Amino acid sequence: MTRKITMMKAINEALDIAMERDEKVILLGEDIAGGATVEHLNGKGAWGGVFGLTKGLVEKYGTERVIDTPISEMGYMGAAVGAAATGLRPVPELMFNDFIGFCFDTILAQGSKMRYMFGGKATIPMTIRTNHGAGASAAAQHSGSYYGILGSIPGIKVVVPSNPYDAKGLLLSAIEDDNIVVFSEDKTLYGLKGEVPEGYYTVEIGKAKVKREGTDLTIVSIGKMLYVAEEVADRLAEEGVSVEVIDLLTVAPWDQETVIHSVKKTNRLIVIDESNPHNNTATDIASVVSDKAFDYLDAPVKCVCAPNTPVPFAKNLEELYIPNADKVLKVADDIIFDLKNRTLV
Amino acid sequence: MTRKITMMKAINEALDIAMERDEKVILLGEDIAGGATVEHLNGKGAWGGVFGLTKGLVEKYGTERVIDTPISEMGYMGAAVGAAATGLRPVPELMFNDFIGFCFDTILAQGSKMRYMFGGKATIPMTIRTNHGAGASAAAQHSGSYYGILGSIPGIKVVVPSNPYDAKGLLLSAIEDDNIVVFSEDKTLYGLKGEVPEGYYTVEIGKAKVKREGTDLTIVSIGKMLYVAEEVADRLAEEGVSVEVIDLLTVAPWDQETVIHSVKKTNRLIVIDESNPHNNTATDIASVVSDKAFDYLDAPVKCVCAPNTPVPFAKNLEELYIPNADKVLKVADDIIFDLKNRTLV
Amino acid sequence: MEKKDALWIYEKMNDIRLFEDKVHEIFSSGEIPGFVHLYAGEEAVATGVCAHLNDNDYITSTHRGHGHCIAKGCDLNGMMAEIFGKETGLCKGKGGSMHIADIDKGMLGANGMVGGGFPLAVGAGLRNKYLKTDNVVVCFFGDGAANEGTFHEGLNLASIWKLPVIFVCENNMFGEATPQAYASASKTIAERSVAYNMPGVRVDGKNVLEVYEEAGNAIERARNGEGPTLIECVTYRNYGHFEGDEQKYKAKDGTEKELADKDCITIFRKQAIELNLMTENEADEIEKASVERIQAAIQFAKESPLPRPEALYEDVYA
Amino acid sequence: MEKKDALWIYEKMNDIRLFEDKVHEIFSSGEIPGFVHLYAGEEAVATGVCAHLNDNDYITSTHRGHGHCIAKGCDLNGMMAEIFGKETGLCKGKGGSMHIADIDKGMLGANGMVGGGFPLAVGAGLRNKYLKTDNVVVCFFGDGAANEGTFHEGLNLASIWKLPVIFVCENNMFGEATPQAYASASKTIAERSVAYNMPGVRVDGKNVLEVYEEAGNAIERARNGEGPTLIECVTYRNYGHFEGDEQKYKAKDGTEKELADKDCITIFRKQAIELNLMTENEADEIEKASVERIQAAIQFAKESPLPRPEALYEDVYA
Ligand SMILES: Cc1ncc(C[n+]2csc(CCOP(=O)(O)OP(=O)(O)O)c2C)c(N)n1
Ligand SMILES: Cc1ncc(C[n+]2csc(CCOP(=O)(O)OP(=O)(O)O)c2C)c(N)n1
Ligand SMILES: [Mg+2]
Ligand SMILES: [Mg+2]
Repeated sequence: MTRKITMMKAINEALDIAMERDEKVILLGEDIAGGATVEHLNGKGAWGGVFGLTKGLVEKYGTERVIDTPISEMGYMGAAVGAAATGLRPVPELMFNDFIGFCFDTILAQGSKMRYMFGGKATIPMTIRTNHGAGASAAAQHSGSYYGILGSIPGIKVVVPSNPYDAKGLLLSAIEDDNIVVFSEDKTLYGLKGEVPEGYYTVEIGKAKVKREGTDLTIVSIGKMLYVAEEVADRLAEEGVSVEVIDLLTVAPWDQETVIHSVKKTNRLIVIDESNPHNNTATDIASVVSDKAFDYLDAPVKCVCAPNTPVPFAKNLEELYIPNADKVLKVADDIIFDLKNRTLV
Repeated sequence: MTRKITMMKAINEALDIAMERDEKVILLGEDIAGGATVEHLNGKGAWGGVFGLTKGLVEKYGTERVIDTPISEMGYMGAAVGAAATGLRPVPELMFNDFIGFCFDTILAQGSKMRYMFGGKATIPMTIRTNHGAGASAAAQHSGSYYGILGSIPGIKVVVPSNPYDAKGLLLSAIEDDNIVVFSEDKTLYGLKGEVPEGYYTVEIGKAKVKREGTDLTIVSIGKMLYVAEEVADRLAEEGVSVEVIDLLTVAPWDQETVIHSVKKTNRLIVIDESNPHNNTATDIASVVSDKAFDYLDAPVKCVCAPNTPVPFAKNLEELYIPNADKVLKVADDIIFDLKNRTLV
Repeated sequence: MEKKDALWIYEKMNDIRLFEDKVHEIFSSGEIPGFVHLYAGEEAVATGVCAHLNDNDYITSTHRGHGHCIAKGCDLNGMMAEIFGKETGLCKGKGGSMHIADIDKGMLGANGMVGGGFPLAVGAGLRNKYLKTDNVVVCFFGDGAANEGTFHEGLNLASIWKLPVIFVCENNMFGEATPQAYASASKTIAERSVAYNMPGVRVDGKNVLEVYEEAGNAIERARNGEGPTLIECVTYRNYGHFEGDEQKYKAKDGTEKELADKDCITIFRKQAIELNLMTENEADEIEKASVERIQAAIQFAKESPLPRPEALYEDVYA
Repeated sequence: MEKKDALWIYEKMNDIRLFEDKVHEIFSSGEIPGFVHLYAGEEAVATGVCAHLNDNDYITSTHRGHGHCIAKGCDLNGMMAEIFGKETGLCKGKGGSMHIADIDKGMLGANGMVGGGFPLAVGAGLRNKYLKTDNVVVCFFGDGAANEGTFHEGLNLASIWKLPVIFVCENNMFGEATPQAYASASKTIAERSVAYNMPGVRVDGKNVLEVYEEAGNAIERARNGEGPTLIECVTYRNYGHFEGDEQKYKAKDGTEKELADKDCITIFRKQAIELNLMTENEADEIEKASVERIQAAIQFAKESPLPRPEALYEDVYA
C-alpha cells in the first residue's frame, strides 16, 4: 500500500468505483463532463469538472450517467432529489458550496424533510459533492465554508475529508448511504498526495479519527485544519506539551464519543474550524463538550475560526483570514500556560 | 402608556410610522397588499399579508410603496438588495422563513457581502421581515426556525422580538439601520397583547433585556421562549431558586456583555432556543459563555432546543417538539440540585 | 374515452368534491388543524390527467394537493387521517394536508413550497428515462408557481433532456389574492412553452373531456420518448385560497363569474350520459358510493389514535 | 451615431482589449491571483450599449466584468490594482476581478454568481421608477445565465412593473465548456422574450453599430417609461472561459470559426472610417493612447501596496 495519489485522484477513483458497482449511481453537474455535448468531441469530456475531479468518467460511463447540466442549480439539485426518491442514487456536484443559495430549498425544505414528512416512506440516497475553503484567491463568493450551515439541518449528514485515503473511503460510504450526504472538499487540498489503496473500501461516516495521541490538550480539526493542528502539535511538543489531534471527518453528526473521550483524558480542548465564527460546528462542539465534560475541563474550550467577515481577495488578507498555527498557539498559550512551564519547573 | 395592542398591530404601526417618516421606505412581498391589483378593489388590499400584518398600508401609501410581488422570492428579495444598494430602504417580507431556500443567494452571496467585496462603497439598508416557529400546525415546511442560520452570516443582523413593545421599537430601529436586518417574528405570538406607546420610538438592536433579576440561575431566551423562561422562573421561585431571565431580542450579534455579566453573578446558565439543536444561537451562546465565564460557572451551560427533527404536523407531536417549561425544569434540576435543597437544609 | 374511464373519472370527481366539502365543514368546526387548501372546483384537471396514469407513473403536487392524491389512487382513509394528524394517516400524521404522499402509488407528495415540484418531477422523469421505462411524470402546478425560477429551470431541463414529464398548470386565476393577470407578464401560461421549445396548449379546465384529450396526447408522446408538454387548464376554485379566506379579491362578474358558474362535475355528468359513457343510474350509484366512502374516511380519521410520542424522533434518517 | 460616440466607442474598445490582453499576459506570469475571466472579443457589446449611458444609469455585470466596468467609466488604475489585490484597488483589493464595482459610476459590481445580476437590476430599475428619474439599468448576462431561475423571475418582474431595465445577453456560444445549443431549450435567447411580453431582438454582437442601434432604441423606450427589452448579442470570446482553459470544446469550423475570425475592433475601425466618424489618424492616436493608459495602470497596480492587515475586519457592517 505505497501508492500515493492526490486527493483529486482519490475522489475520482471513488466515483469510478461507485459507478462500476452500482448502475443506479449517476453524476450531475455543471461541466462535470464539460463539452461532452459538443459534436467534435464525440462524447468525450473537455473538462471533467472545473477542477478535473470527474475526468475520464464520461468517456467510461457515457453522457447518460455523467450528465452536464445547464446553469440551473435549483433545477438539477432538485432533480437529484426527485431521482433519489424514485430509486436512483444520484451524486450531484455543486461546483462551489457558495452557490448553495441557488438550490437551498431542495436541500432545506425538500430533500432533508421528505422522509419525515412522508412518515418514513421516502428514502433519498444522494451525495452532494461540493467544495469550500479560502486560500485560492477566489474571493468572497467562491471561498466560503458552509458545511456548518448544512450540518444544522436535520436529515442531512455532512462529511469533510482532510486527506486522500479518507476522502475515497468516505465518498464511497456517502454514496452507499441512504440519506443525503454532503461531501465537502477543501479546494486547496486537491493536489495533496497520500497513500490510497486501489479498489473498493469504505471509511465510516460519523467517526472521527485520532491522528496523534496526547495527554495534555486535545485539538479537534475540520478538514484542512488538520494540518494546522499537526503543526501546532509539533510546535507544542517542543515545549513538552503532548497534544492529541482528532480529525473530525464527519461534521454532522459529529463523533461525540471520540471527542469527549479524548477531552476526559487531556482536560483541554481547542477546535479549529475555517467557518465564520458564529453558530458553526466549532461552537457546537464547544457547547456540547463544555456541558458533557464539564467536570473534566481544566480550561475553557477554545474555538479558532475564521473571522466574522466574508473572505477577502487580497492575498495577504486571505492568509490572515484562515486559521493558522500562530493563532492557535496564541489561544493555546492561555489554556496551557501551566503545562508549558512544567518543563521549566 | 396603558394602551395594549397586539404584536400584529405593533408591527403594523412600526411599518406605518417608518413609511410616514421616510419616503425611501417601500414594502415588497407576496400579498402584502393582497388583491390590490384587482380592478374592483380599486387599489384597496384584500388581505394585507397572509397574517394581516400589513393591513391598511396600501390604502394609505398606494401600490407604489406597498408592492405585491409574484411568487418569485429570489427575484423580489434580490430586487430589494438592488434597490437598497441604489438608495431606497426596502422592507421585503418573506412570508415564512422556511422559504429562505428560494432566495438564499441574495442574502448569503449578494446582500451580505456587497459592502465588503466593494471595499466599503456599498450600503444595503434593508429589513427582511419574516416569521418562524412551530405551534400553528403548519407542518414541516412552514414552521421552522432559521434565524440561527441567518445569524451565522457576516454582515447580517438578526432580531427576534418577544413582545409588542420591543417588536415595534426594534422594527423601527431595523428599518433605520444601514445594514440588512432580518426581523423574525414568531407566528404564534401575533395575537399577543402588550403595552405599546403611540408614535415613534426605537429599541436598540444588539441589546438584550433583563426581564427579571435573580441570583441563582440565568435563563437566556429567544423570542417566544421568554414565556417558557418566565414560567420556569415562577416555578423555581416556589422552590426558593432565584432566576434571572434575559430576553435576547437580537440573536446576531447577540449581547455578550449582558449575558456574561449575568452569568458572572448567577454562575449558571440555561439557553432556550426553538431552533434545531446544532450550530444554532444557543450553542453559540453556550460556547462563548463557557469560555469567557469559565471561572464563574458552577455548572455546565445547558441548551434547551427543539429536537434534531423537522417540525411534525400532529398536534401532540408538535407540542412535544417545542421547548417547554417541563423540559427546562428537568435540565435545571441537574444544575441547581444543590440550590433547590438549600431551602430544605 | 371508454366507458370505464368515464366511470372512473366520475367516481374520482365525486370523491374529491365530497372530500373537500367535508374537510371544509370539519375545518370550520376546529377539528382539523393547520393550513388547508381545498381543490373543490378543479376536479376536472386532476381526474382528466390521472385517468391516463398507472401506479408506476409519478405525479408531483402542490399545497392544494388533495385532488391529485385522490386521482392518483391514494387511500381515502389514510388521507383523511393524515389531515386530522392521526397515526393511521398516510404519513403517520407527521405530514398533514400539505405533505400527503404515497410513493408506492407514484404520488411524490403534496408540497408546501410553491414551485417545489418542478425539479422533483424532472428528477423522476430523468429516472424514468434512465431506466428505460415508458412511465411518465405529471407535474401539477398553479398559475402563481409559474413565476418561480424553478418553473424556468424545470421546463428547460425537461426539454433539453427530452424527459417524459407533462407540466400541468392549474390556472385558477389567482395565486392567493394576487391575480395571474397581474403577476404574469405573459397573458397565458401556455405561451411560455415557446421558450422551452415544447408544445404548449391551453384547455378549458372545467371540461374534463378536453383535459382528458390533451393530457392523453401529451402522455402518449411522453411515453414514446417525444419529450415534455405544457398544458394550461383554465379553472377556478370553489373555496378561498385557504380555509378562512374572505375572497374579496374574486370578481362577481365577467370571466370569473363564468368560471364560478361552471361546475365541472355537473357538466361531465351531462356529457357522459349524452355520450352513452354513463347511465343516470350509474351516476347516481357513484354519487352515493362516494358519500359512503367519505363518511367512512371521516369516521376512520376521527377514531384513529394520535401518533405515539416517540414518533417525533423517528424517520429523520434512513 | 455621432462622431464623438464613435471616438468614445473606439477608445473604450481599445482600452478593454488591451486591458484584457495584458491581464492575460500577466496572469500567466503568476502575478495575478485567483479566477480571471477575460472579456476580449466581446468589446462591441459593452461599448455599444454603454455609449448610451450616463453616470446616473446603472449596470449589473458578471464574472466576465472587466469590459462592462471600463465601458461604464471605471478608473483603469483602480481596476487593475483591484485585480492585483492592492489597497488602491476600486474595492481596496478586497473584491478582486469577480467583484469590481463602483457604485458612484453606476457600476453595481461584477458578480461571481451566474444569474446574480437579474434581481439586482430589477431593484435598481424599481428605484429609478419609484424616484421618477429617467435613468435606466442595463443587466449584462451570458447565454449560460439565461438558464438560471433568476433570469425568469427578473424578466417577469421587470415586465409586469414596466421597469427601465435592458437585459443584454452576451451569447458567446458557451457557458464554460457547455454549448448554448445544448443547455438552452430555445434556439435563441431573444425568443424567450415572448414569455415576458417584452420586445426581444438578436443582433450581431461583433458589430458595434448594430449593438449601438438596438441598445439605443431599447434605452430610449426605457427612459420613456415603456418598459424593458431583451437584446441578445451573438459574440465569441477570444480566450478560454477562465485563464488556464485549454478550450478543446471550441470548434474550428462553421459558425464558431466565423465568429472567431470576426474581430469587432478591426470591423469597427473600418466602418467608422468609411462612415467618416473617425479618421485613420484619430484611430491611430486612440490606439496609442490606450497602450499608454494600460501601461500606466499596470505600473500603478504593481507599485501599489497591499491592503493594511486591519482591512480584513473592516466594511462588514455599515
Ligand atoms: C416558495 C413559496 N412561496 C410562497 C408560498 C405561499 N403560498 C402558498 S400558496 C400560494 C399561492 C399559489 O398560487 P398558485 O400557484 O396559483 O396555486 P393555487 O393556490 O392557486 O392553487 C402562495 C404564494 C409558498 N407556500 N411557497
Ligand atoms: C450560480 C453559479 N453557478 C455556476 C457558476 C460557475 N460558472 C462561472 S462562469 C460560468 C459560465 C457562465 O456562462 P455564461 O453565462 O454564458 O457567461 P460567459 O462565461 O460565457 O461569459 C459558470 C457555470 C457560478 N459562478 N455561479
Ligand atoms: Mg392559482
Ligand atoms: Mg456564455
